[in-house]
Amino acid sequence: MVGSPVLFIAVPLLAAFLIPLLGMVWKESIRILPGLVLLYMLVLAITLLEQVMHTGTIVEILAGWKPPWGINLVFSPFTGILATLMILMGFIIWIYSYRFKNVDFEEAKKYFILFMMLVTGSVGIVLTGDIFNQFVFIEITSISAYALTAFYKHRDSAEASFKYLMVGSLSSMFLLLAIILIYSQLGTLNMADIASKAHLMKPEFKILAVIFFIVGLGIEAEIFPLNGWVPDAYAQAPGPVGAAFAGIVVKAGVYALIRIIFTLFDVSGTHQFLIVIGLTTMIISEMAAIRQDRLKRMLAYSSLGQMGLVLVAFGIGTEEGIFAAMFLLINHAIGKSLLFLSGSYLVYNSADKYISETNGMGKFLPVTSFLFALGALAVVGMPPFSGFWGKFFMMSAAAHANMLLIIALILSVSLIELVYYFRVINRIYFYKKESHITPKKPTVNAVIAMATLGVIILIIGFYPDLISGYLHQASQALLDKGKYIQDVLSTGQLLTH
Amino acid sequence: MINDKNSQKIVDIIQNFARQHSLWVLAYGTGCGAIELPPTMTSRYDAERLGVRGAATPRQADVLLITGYLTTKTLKRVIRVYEQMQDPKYVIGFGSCTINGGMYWDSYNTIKALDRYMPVDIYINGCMPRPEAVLSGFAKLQKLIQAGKADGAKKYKENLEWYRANQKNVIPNWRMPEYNW
Amino acid sequence: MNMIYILFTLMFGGAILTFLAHKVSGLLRDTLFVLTVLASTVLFYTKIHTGDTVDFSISGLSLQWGINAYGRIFSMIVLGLGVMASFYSVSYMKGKERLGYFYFNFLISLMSMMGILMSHDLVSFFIFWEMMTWSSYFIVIYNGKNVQRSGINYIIFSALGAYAMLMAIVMVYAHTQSLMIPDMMQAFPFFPAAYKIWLPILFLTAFTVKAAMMPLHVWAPDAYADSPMAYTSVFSGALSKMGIYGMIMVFVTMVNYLPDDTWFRETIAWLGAITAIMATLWAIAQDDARKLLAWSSVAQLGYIITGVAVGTPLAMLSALFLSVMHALFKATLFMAVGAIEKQTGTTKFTEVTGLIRKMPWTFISSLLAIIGLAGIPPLGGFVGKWMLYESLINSNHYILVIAIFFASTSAFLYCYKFLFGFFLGQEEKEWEHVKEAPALMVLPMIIMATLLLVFGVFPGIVLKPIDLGMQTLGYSTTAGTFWSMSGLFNEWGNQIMMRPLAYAIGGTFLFFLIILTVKGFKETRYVTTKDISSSGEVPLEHENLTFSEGFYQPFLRAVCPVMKRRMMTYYQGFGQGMEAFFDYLRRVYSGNGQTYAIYVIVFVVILLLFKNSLFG
Amino acid sequence: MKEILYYTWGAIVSFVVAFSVGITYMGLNRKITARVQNRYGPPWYQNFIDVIKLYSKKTSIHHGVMHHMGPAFIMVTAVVSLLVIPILNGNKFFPNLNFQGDLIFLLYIMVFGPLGMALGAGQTGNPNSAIGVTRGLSQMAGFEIPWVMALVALMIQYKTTSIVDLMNVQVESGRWLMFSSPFAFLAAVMAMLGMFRYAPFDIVGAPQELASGPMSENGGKYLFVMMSAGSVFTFAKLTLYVDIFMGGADNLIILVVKTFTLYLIPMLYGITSPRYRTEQSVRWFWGWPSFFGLLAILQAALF
Repeated sequence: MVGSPVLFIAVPLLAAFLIPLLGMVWKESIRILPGLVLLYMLVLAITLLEQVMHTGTIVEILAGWKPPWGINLVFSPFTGILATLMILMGFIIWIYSYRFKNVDFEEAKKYFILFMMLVTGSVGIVLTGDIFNQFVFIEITSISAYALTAFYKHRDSAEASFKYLMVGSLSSMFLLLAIILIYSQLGTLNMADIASKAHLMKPEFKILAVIFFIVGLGIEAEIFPLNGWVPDAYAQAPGPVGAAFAGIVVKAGVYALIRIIFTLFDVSGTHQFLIVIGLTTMIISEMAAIRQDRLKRMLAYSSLGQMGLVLVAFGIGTEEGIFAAMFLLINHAIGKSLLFLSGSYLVYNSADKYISETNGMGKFLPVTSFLFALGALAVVGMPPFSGFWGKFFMMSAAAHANMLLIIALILSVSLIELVYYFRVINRIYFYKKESHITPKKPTVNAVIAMATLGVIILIIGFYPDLISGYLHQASQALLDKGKYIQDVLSTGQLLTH
Repeated sequence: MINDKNSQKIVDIIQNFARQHSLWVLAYGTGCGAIELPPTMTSRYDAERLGVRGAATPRQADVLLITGYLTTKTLKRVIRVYEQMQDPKYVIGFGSCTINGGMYWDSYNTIKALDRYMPVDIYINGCMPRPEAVLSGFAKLQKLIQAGKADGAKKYKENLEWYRANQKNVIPNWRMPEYNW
Repeated sequence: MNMIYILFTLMFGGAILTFLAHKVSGLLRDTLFVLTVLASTVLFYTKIHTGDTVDFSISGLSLQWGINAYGRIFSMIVLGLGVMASFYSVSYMKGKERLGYFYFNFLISLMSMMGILMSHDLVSFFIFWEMMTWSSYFIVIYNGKNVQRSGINYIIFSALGAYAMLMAIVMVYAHTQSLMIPDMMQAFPFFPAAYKIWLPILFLTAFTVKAAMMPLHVWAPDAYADSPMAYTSVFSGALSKMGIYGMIMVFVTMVNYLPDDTWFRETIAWLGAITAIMATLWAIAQDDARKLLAWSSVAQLGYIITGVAVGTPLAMLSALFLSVMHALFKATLFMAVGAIEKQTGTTKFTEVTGLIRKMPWTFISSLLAIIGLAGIPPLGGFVGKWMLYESLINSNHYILVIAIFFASTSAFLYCYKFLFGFFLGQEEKEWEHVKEAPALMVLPMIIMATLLLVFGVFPGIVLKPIDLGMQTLGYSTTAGTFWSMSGLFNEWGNQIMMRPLAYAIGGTFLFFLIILTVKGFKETRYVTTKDISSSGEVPLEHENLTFSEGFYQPFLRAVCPVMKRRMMTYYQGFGQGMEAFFDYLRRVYSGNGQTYAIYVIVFVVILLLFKNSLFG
Repeated sequence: MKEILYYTWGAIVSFVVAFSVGITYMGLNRKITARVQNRYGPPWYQNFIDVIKLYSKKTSIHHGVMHHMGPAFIMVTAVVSLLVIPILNGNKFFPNLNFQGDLIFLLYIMVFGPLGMALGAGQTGNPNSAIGVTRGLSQMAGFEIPWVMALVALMIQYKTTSIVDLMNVQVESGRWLMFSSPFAFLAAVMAMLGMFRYAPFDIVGAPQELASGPMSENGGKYLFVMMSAGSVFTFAKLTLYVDIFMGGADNLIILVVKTFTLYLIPMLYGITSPRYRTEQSVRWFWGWPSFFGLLAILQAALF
C-alpha cells in the first residue's frame, strides 16, 4: 500500500502551503516541489487504480466518522480514472510550466501555489463522497481559477477574471441553495446516503434541487447559457492555465454534474436534458469558434464544443455511452491541453494572439507546429489518432440507443470543427510568416511536456485497448448505483464493528 | 523501266497535261488589276473551265499572279510568297505596271521591271488588261507548260545571286530566311 | 507473424524511416522511399494470396484484414501506379523543400489505399479511408498554392463524405452487432426499410466525393491541379478509384436488394453522365494543363460512375476496365505535365509551345495516353468505352448513351488542346534550351503508355482479373458469354476482330507513309515553323504566332448557357451564408459579464418554469 | 496467307473503286456548282487532273514528323472505314471486315484520321491551321450528336450494333430504314451536312478566311494524299448511309445511283447556302437535327 486516497488531498494542500516556506530557504524548490508532489500522486493514483480494478472500490473515511455523518473519499474505478487523469495532466502541465516566470520569483511562487490549489480542489471534487465537502472543493478550485485567470494583471485578464467571478459566485449560490434543500429534506449530506434516500424526498423539492445543481455545476461544467465566462478566462489566462482549465477543471465540473444526475437522484428527463443541453452547447460554441480570429479564444470555444459532446455521450446513459464519454473526456483532456500548450508558443510574441499571427510558424517552430497539428487532428477525430476512437464509440453508442438524428447533428458540427482546425494548420505550414512576429523557441521542458502528450495521443490512437478495459469498468461503476451506495455505507458499518 | 526514256516521255506528257489543265492561282492583289479577277473567275468569263482556280496559300499554288504595280514594300512580300511556292511554279505579270512601271514609271517607290526581281513567265499587257486578255494569258501559259518551256523557277534558281542582288538593291532592310527550294 | 501485418508494418515503418532519413541525407531518403514501395509491391504479389485473412480485435471490436479477388483489381492500380510514381517523384521532386513530409504522406496514402482494399471490416475501412484523406490533403497543400481554397474545399468534402460513411457504419454496427463487411452484406436484405434507403445513400456520399461525382465534385479540379504532379498521378489515378471501389461494393451489396432500385440507379447514372458532360466542357475552357487534366479526370470518372450505376455485368466490366485504363492514361498525362513543368517552369498552354522536337519521348507517351483517353482504337480506352456503350444500349439507356457519347466526343477538343498547346505550334527561341526530362521521369511514362497499347490489343490481360473479381462480388463469369458474344473479343478476352483491323490500320498507314516519304525524297525539305505562309510576312524571332488564347471560344460561346452556373458559386454562397449566420449567433457571447449573469438567471427561470415538462 | 492476300486484293479493289467514284463525285460537284452559278464549269474529270498535278509537283516542304505523317493518318481513316463498311449486300465482290459492334468502331475510327491530321496541322505553327482545327473539332462535337442519336435509334430498334445486320433487316423486310425510321434518317442526313463540310458548314477550311485552315501548309504530295483520302472517305460515308438507310445495293451501279442521289443533298444545300459561324453551326446541329434524333429514339423505344 503506497498510500490512501486521503493523500490526494492532503499532500498537495500541504505542498501548497509549504511552497512559500520552502521558497524562503531555496528558491528553486518552489518549482521542484509541486513536481515531486504530483509525481508521487501520480504513482499513488496508478497503484490505487490497479488495485481498485481488481479488488473493488476503496472508500476512505476521514476523521473516523462513519459515512452517513462523516466525510468520506471514494476511489472507485470511475473516480479513480478521473483523478488519475487530472493528476497526470497536472504533472504534464507542471513539466511545461517548470520554467514559467523564470525570472520573477514572487510571480512563480504565486503561480505554483495557485496551481497546486487548483489540482487539489479538482481532485477533491472527484474523490469526495460528501456533497458539502464537494462544494468546498469547488470553491477552492474556483477561487484559485479566478486568481489564475487574472494572473497577468492586464486590463483584459482582470475583466475576464471578474466575469468568471461574477458567474462563479452565482454558481456557488445555487449550489448552496441546492445543498440546503437536500439537507432540509433528508438531513444528510453524504452522497451515498442521499442516493439511497432520494425517494423519500418530495418530488418538487427533488426537482428543484436538481435544477439548482444543474445551474450551479453547469457553470463549472460549461454548459451553454452558463459558459459566457469561458472564452475570456481561457484566452486571458496563461497558456498552461488554459490547458489546466481544459484538462482538469472542466473535468471536475462535468464529474460533479454527472454524479448528481446519475447517482444522487433518479429524476426522469435528466438524460434527455443532458443530451439537449450538450447538443446546444456543442452547436453554438462550434459556430462561435469558426468565427474567431484569435487562437486561444478559438481553442476555448472548441473546448466548449467538446465538452458538449461529452455531455451528450453521458446523456445517452447506456454503459457504452458512458464508456464513450470517458474516452472523449480523456481525449479532450490530452488533445486540448496539447493544443493550448503548443498554441501558446505559436502566438508567444504577438500581442493580440491572432490566428493570422501563426502564419508560417511551421518553418520556425517545427516541433511545436507538428505537435499542434497532431493535437488538432486528434481533437477533430481523425484516425488513427486517439480522438477517432472516442468519436466512434460515442457514435455507435448513440446508434445503439437509436439516436440517429443526434449522430447526424454531431457529425455536421464536427465538420465545422474540422474546418477551423485545418485552417489553422494551413496557416501554420503554408503561409508566409508575418514580418513583425519573432517566433519563440519552446524550452526543453515545454517540448518534453508537449511531446509526452503527443506520444499519448499516438499510443491511444494505435492501441486503444490500453485504456478501454479501465474505462469499461469505470462506466460500469458509474452505472451501478446500488453498488456505490453499498460500498460507501457498508464501509461505515464495518468501522462500527 | 522508270529511267527508260520513252516511258519518261509518257510520264512527262501526262504530268505536263495535268499541270497545264490545273492551274491554281495565287492572286496577289497588289494594284488596281485585282479588280479584273472577279469577272475572270465568275460566270461571264469563267476561268475555271480552263482548270484555273484560286488557291488559298502559296504552298498549294502553281501560279503567282502579280496584278498591278509593286511598291518596294510589297515586293518583299511577293518575293517571300514566290519562294514559298512549290515547284513547278509560274509567275504572270499582269498589266503594264509590271512590265515597265506603267503610269508609275517615274514613281520613286515602285518597281518598274518585275523580271529584274523574279522570273516572269508571261506578261499580260494592258492598263488594265480585260478578262479576255487574262484568259488569253492563261492559255499562253498553258501552251508554254505543254511545251515544257515555262521554266521561270529554274531560271530563278540558276540566277539566284543576280536576282538577290537586285532585290537587296531596292529593299533596304533585308531580313528574310534563306531560299531553300 | 502474418504477411499482412508485415506488409503494413513495412509500409508504415518505411514512411517513418523515410521521414527521418530526410534529416540525414537526400540519397538515403530517396532510396528508402523507392525501396519501401518496391518491397511492399513484391511482398504483396509474392507472399499474399487471394483469400488470406488475419483477425484481431481492438477494444472489443473484432476486425479482419485480408484480400480478395475484387480488391486485387484495385491493388493492381494502386501498387502499379505507386511504383511508377515513386520512381517518377524521386526525379521530379529533386531539389524541393520538405521532401520528408512529402514522401511520408505519399507512403501513408499508398498504405491507406492498400488498407482500404484489404479491410474486411468497416472500422479499419474507415480508419484507412480517413488516413488516405488526410495524407492526400497534406500533399494537396504541399505546394502552398491556394491552400485555403483547394485544401479546405478538399477536406470539407472529404470529411462530409467520411462522416456520412461513419454514420452508416455505426448504423450497421448498431443493427448487426458486427463490423464485418460480409456480415453487412448478408444482413442487408433484412434491414428495416428506412435503413435500406439511407445506408446506400450515406455510403455513396462518401464514395462519390472521392470519385468526384457531380454535386460533390467541386474540390476535385483544384485539388488535382494544386498537388505536385508526381502525386497527382496517384491521386487522380488510384485514389479516386477508391471511391469507385466503394461504389461498386455499395451497388452490389445494397442497391441490388433495394425493393425498387431503378430510380436509384438512374439517378446515379445520370449524375455520372452530367458530371462527364459538364466536366468535359469545363476542361475545354481551361488554359492550364493541370486544370484541364483535373477536369478531365472528373469527366472520366463520370463515365465510370455511370457504368457502375447501370450495373449490368457488361457495364460493371467496362467500369472496372475503364478504371484501370484511366489510371494508366491519366497518370501518364499528369506525369507529362510534371515533366514539362520541371523543364519549362510553367504549365500554361498560352506560354509553352512547340516542345515536340525537344521532348519527343514525353510527346509520344502523352500522344498514346491521349489516344487512350479519347477512346480511339486500338488503345485501351476504346475497349472500355465500347463495352460501356454496348451495355448502355443493351440495358435500354437511350438518352444516357447520347450523353456519354457527347461527353466523349467533346473530349477530343481538350485532348487536342493538350497536345497542341504543349508540343505543337511554333517553336520558340524562349524554349530553345528545353531538354527532354530525366530518364527516371520519362521511363514510367513510356512504360505506362506501352501498357496502354498492350492492354488495348490484349484486353484479356486485364479483363481476366476483373472477371475473377466480379465473381467475388457475385456476378456470374462474363468470360464465355459477353466476350465472345460481342464479337470483339475471343474467349481469352483479346481483341480478335481488332487484329485484321490493326493490320489494315498499320498497313495503310505504312503504305502511305512510305509514299509520302519516298516520293520526291530529295526535294522534300524540313522548314522551320517560322517559315509559314502568312501572307508573305516573315514572323520575327520573338513573335509567337501560335494560336492559344481563347482556343475554343466559338465552341464555348455555343455552350455558354450551361456553363453560366457553377456549382462552386452555390457552395460558396452557402458557405458565406453559414458563416454570416454563425457570426450572428456568435454574438450570444457578447463579452459582457452582466449579460452572462443575466443568462444564468434566465436559464434558472426557464428551468424552473418548465421543470414539470423537463423533469416531470 | 491466302486470306491476307484475298483481303489485300479486296482492299485495293475497293480503294480504286472508291477513289474513282469519289473523285468523280467531287468533280461533278464542281461542275454542278458551276452550272447552278450559270457558269460553264470545269470538266467532270477536273479533280483527276488536279490530283495528278498535285502528285507531279516536284518539291514539297514539311514542318516536322507529325506534319509529315498527317495525311497518312487521314488516309487510314478513309481506308479502314471503307474496309469496315460493307460496300454491297452480302459482301459481294468486296471482301469486308465488318463485325458485331462495328458501328461504334466506325464512330471512333472516323475521328482517328482528322485528329491525326489535326496534329500535323498543329505542328506547322501556322495559326490558320490551328484555328481551322478548333473549328473543325467544335463542329464535330456538334454534328456527332444527331448522328449518334440516329445510330442509337437504329441500334435499339434492331438490337444490333452491326451494319450488316441492319442491311439484312432491310433486305428481309424489303423496306428501307429511311422509311421505317424517318426521323433517324432526317437526323442522320442533317448530320451528314456537317460531315461533308460543304457550305454552310465550311468554316473549317474557308479559303477566304483561314487560307484553307488545317491544310494551309500542305502542298504537293501531302495535298495529293489528302485529296485522295477525301474522295475515298466521301464514297465510304455515302456507302455507309446507303447501307444503313437505303437498303444497301446489290451491284455497283445501283450503289452509284443511290450514293449520288444522297450526295446531291449536301451538294445542293451547300451551293445555295452562305456560311455559318462556328457557334451557329454547332447550335444548329443541337437544334432541329437533335430534335429529330430524339424523335427517332422515341420512335425506336416506343414502337
